[in-house]
Amino acid sequence: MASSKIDDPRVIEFDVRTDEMLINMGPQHPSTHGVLRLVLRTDGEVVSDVEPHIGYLHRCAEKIGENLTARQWVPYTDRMDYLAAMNMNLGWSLVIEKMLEYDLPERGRHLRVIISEMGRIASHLVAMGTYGLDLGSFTPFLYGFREREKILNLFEEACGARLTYSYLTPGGATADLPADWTGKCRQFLAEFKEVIPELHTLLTTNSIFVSRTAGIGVMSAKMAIDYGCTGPVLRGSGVYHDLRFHGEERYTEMYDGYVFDVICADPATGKYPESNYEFHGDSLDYPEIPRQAVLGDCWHRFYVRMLEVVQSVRLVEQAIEKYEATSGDWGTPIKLVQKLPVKEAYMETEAPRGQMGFYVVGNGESIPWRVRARSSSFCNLSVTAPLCQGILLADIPAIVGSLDVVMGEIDR
Amino acid sequence: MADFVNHILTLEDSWIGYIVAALVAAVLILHVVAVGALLFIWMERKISGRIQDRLGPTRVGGKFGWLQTLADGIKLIAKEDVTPDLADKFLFKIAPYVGLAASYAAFIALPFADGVVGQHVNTAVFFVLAVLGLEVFSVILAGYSSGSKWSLFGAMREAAQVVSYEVPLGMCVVVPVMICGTMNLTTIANMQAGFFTNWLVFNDPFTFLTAIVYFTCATAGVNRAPFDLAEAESELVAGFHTEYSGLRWSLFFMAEYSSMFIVAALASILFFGGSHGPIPIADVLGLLSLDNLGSSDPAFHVFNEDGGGFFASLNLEIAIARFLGVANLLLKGTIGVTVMMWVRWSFPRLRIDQVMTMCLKYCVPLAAVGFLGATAWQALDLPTGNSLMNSPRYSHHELWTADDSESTVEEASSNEVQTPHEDDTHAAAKAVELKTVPVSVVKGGER
Amino acid sequence: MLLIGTVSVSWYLAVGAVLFVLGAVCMATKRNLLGVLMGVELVLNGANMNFIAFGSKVLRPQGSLGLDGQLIALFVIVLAAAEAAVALAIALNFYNNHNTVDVDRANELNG
Amino acid sequence: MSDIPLVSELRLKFGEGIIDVNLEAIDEWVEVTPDVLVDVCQFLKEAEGFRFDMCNSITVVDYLHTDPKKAAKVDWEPHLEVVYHLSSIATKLTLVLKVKIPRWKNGVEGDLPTVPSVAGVWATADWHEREAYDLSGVNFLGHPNLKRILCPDDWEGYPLRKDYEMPLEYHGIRGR
Amino acid sequence: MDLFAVAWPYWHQFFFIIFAATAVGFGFGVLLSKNVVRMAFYLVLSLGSTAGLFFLAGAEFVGAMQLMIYVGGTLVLLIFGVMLTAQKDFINMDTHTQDWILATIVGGSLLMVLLFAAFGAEDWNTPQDLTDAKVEATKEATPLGLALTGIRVDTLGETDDAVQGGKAGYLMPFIIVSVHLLVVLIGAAYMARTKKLSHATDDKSSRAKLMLFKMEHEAELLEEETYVVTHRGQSALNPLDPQDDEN
Repeated sequence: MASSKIDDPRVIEFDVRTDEMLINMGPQHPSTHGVLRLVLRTDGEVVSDVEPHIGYLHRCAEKIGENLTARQWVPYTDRMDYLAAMNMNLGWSLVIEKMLEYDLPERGRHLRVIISEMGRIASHLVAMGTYGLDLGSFTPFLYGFREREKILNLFEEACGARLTYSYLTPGGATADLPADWTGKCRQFLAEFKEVIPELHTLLTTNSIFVSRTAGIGVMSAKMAIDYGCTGPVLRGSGVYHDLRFHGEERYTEMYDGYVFDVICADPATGKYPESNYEFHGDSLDYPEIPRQAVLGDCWHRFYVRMLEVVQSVRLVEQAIEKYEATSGDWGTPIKLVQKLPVKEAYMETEAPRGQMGFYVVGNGESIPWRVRARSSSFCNLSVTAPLCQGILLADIPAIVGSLDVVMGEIDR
Repeated sequence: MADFVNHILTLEDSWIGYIVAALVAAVLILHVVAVGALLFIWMERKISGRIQDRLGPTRVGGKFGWLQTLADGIKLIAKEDVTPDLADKFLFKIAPYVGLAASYAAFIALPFADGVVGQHVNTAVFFVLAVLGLEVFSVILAGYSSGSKWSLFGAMREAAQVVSYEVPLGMCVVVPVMICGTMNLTTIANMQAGFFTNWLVFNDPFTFLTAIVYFTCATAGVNRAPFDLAEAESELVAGFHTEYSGLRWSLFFMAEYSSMFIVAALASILFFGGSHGPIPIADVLGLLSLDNLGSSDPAFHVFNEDGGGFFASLNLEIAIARFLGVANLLLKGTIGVTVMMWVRWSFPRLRIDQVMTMCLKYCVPLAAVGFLGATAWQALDLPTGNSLMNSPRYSHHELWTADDSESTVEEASSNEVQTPHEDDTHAAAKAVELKTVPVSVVKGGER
Repeated sequence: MLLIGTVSVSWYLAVGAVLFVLGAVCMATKRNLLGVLMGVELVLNGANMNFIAFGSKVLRPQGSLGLDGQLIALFVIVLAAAEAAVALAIALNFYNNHNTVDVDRANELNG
Repeated sequence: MSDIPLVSELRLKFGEGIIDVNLEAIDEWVEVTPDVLVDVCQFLKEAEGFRFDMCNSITVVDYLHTDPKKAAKVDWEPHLEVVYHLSSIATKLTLVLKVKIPRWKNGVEGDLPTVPSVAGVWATADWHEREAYDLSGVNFLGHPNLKRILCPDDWEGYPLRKDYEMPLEYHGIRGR
Repeated sequence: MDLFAVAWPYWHQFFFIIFAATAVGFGFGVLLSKNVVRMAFYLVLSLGSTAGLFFLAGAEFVGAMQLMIYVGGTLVLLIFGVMLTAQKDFINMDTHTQDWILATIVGGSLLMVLLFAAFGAEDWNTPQDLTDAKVEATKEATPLGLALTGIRVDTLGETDDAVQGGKAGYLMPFIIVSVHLLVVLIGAAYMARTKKLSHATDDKSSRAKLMLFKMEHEAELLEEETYVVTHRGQSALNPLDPQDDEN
């Protein structure tokens, strides 16, 4: 190449000249979590540009919502984040209850905490396992699924389904928990707590895992907020924000009287809250943060999820006690053709993948005028393009996996 | 063998004997490759299943799913052999065979036990390494000819990786070669006969280090996790074999598993005593004295030619000893393969730049340290594993060489020391080299 | 003759000669710079064949070059590796500057 | 949850730009004209004590009754409402912004109504606006990359419009 | 049973024919193939067969080195080069007919000369008794290694000082070659590198960025372009616009 007389600021490195390649990652690709398609512009192994293409799972659930009653649309929320369908049900139930100004009896409130936090554990287990898979480690996936299956067994006992539950409905839940369910749940939690350190050994503290994730895909708190990232992705960047604490009153009152931490590193010290949670007499210490990790990188996003699982276990344990202490009604599901007022309501809940918002516009009929689902994965994924510039090809699964997207929720 | 076949057929020095002998050897090695691959794939499934808290295959072929791989193989044979439109058809079709041929050819020089080897090659160590290195062509050709960008990515990664890792691999291999003073794998193995303290891995701390580095580099050299960048499914779909299907695809796997076995067997020969177990059972039982290892005396052949039929000429004691040796090597190789599987199912995959860093920043310097350290250890004549246990290291004549070759070297070194030199530095360099290179050959008999 | 007689050094030399000529023709005719490079490799191999044949004690116990033949062949192999590295660097440089690997286009030193 | 001071501050700053404020609704909302939208958003994002730094969602609601009988009963003209749900991570407040626009620009069917893009204010609005454009047919002026996001590029029509009809066929696939 | 009674020396011959045929055949493949990747593949096979011939001639170490360095190293490097420059236009390049004619004539006559020389010397063409060849292929790796460090084992018996002095070993060439290799590798790495444009900016595509860059610096570039054109003749290319090659 002729020596340029212009002092070209773009000339940064000296290397063998290679030509640009445009490659399609997905929609059929092992590490795109379903049908995500990323168009990569690469120069050798270095990715210069990424453009996500979505919509391969689009079925316009919002349009369907304009043709069904509020109760009828519950199964459609199941199919959004199909890995945490209970939390989707919860979000939709809460927004309808907000619109109808319906207050849940206390037993129903604790039931919802049990179910939604169990859903969070189940979802984070898949996130953990598939992240291992993205980085080439197969075993954590199976470990995660083994535990998840136990949760699914419990859910199956409660509502009869293993993936799309439609259990929590506006007004309460379709049924109370079975008689000996809480005992089984306690047993599961006891078993599960033994497994958590194993999972940490397999991934969190594994040096190859750390070298693959620490310092990769670093997202500043400002960028995370700007791109609307929520949930563990936001907290992984050190933003202290959890709707279970900071959300609307109608949602936070569900957690009244519960003790748990928001898992988020203090940006000043980089420390996570102390683990003050005990089992078997030993305190469950969180693994050390590796030296290479930077706040907001893939490792921190993963770590936040792993610690949140522990908090969810805490919550479920408390909720079971509270649930058993109460008796009576767990809430009455609304009628199938419940008329909605001429009002509009928007509400967000803290789903495992971030803030899942539902917006309903009523027009006095039982069928809503407009339904809108604000998907957390949708916003989390939008940060892919700016994050994936000037990285190596192998970092793309690491970054996309750490965002933990579910295509059913993005494409809706 | 050839002579024996001719003898049985009552022919004098005929090509029939050679053909039959070659065929028998070829078929035996083919079985190691093919059946070994079947077995290893089954093992991989079973081991991964156990590691992941599940059962693995259970149905086909009885209780443990023995025949699962065979059933899958039959399914693969029945599958359509798809060739993409954009592919370079000729190269696309021939690439899997190149890989299989390369890893198959490496078995030619691999001694399964003392004297049980396809072809005696004097430079067997380098031959095996060199032929294994040819496997990279299959990957490059497959990647290039597939007409898919993912395949090309995989091929480029593999090429870069294999070529880089050959450097530390070669440096590690040189250490046993230097200590034993020969590149002949049979002799290297025979020199480690006796108790396990004779194994080169226990020779000194540096050989121990070298053995570890060798195994790491060998894992990288045959593209096993955590170095399986060329077929990293989460990044490159399936890397170089993305576009392959059916039998051709399974050939890649056969090549992969057989080269896994080769590097593991090479590790066991170079560092872990080869066909000699931790205790010299054959010697203890009186089947074959350690002193007679590698002897070219027909009395120590499995078949003695003067006998009549097959059984009459079978030298049973020697045959059992050889069989034990083969079992030993296969067992050690299988253990090595198992370790590779264990690693694969436990660790995530490294990134390509980390793989290269690993090679250049860690493996090469460590191999160099191991080499220099082992050299110094030999030169300074420090106590080695066998001297600690007071178990002698046997020196052995090579089966196919003239018996006086050993003395030639000895004579050479003694002569050389006395030869006056004009150039002092030249002489010093020679003296150092003299101390290091042939020393073990010279002293082989004493230790 | 070949089938009944035994192989002598001459036969090895003949193979070497054929490889040499093939390489030379390859160098002359190929327009791709890397093709020319491959021709060079063939030529070097043809030459190496001669050294090996002359150095072989198997083929000619008396009067063979002995070790020297093999040593020179070794040096040729090593130098060929160096040569390939440099030639490849030139090829890449040429490709970078001219966007082609056609040697017929390398004519800028023409008067 | 937004406070009265915010409303008065907004009125003071943007005057005519603030069309309506509803503090009785379940979620209080402020309606602004499209002209001042970007300025209002920029102000809200930076306003001391409020700092609406996150745009949760952008929704387009189509007010149109396709049934003439029902259309006669309602008190509104057909129009689109672009609803911005904002929240603040710093102060934990929430606010709803509304912009009313005609269903078609200048009443010409097929000519998309325009709203200034707020993608420059919140990066997340980029995808939300693309989705709104894709499904509801609103042209966000000044958007860096306004193309369909969920539907294929060659899809026709805007599915979340009330008068949308699924095409009979799309590339040989039966639609209805 | 005469047919069956063919003994060892003929095996040498048998393998010689196989290896020689593949070496020469794939050599022709290199010459005649138009596709540069196939050429590389044929070259691999040709050189591999040559290694076989080395083994056959008793030079086992050189044969293994041929496989390891030449085939496993140099040719991989070559294929890298092929892939780095593998654009559609350069994969297949036709040779001009006049080149073919000329090369065939010159090459043919050269071959005649060489073959004549090869079979001309009586000493070279005397068939040897190869019955004991198998045994004779002795440990040559150790003497080779010693020779490289300056110790000639095979000439120890030599009483003539002049001969022994002349065969003093190859330490010096060995060191020279080592240093040479090092220098060459560094030099090659230095030569092959080029300035690369960074693509990691927020622009959508680097093509667009190049356009933008060109627009911004139009005047300067124009000047530079004329400079390039005047000094490079017809093949001059604007460094920032690398697509207009007319091949």
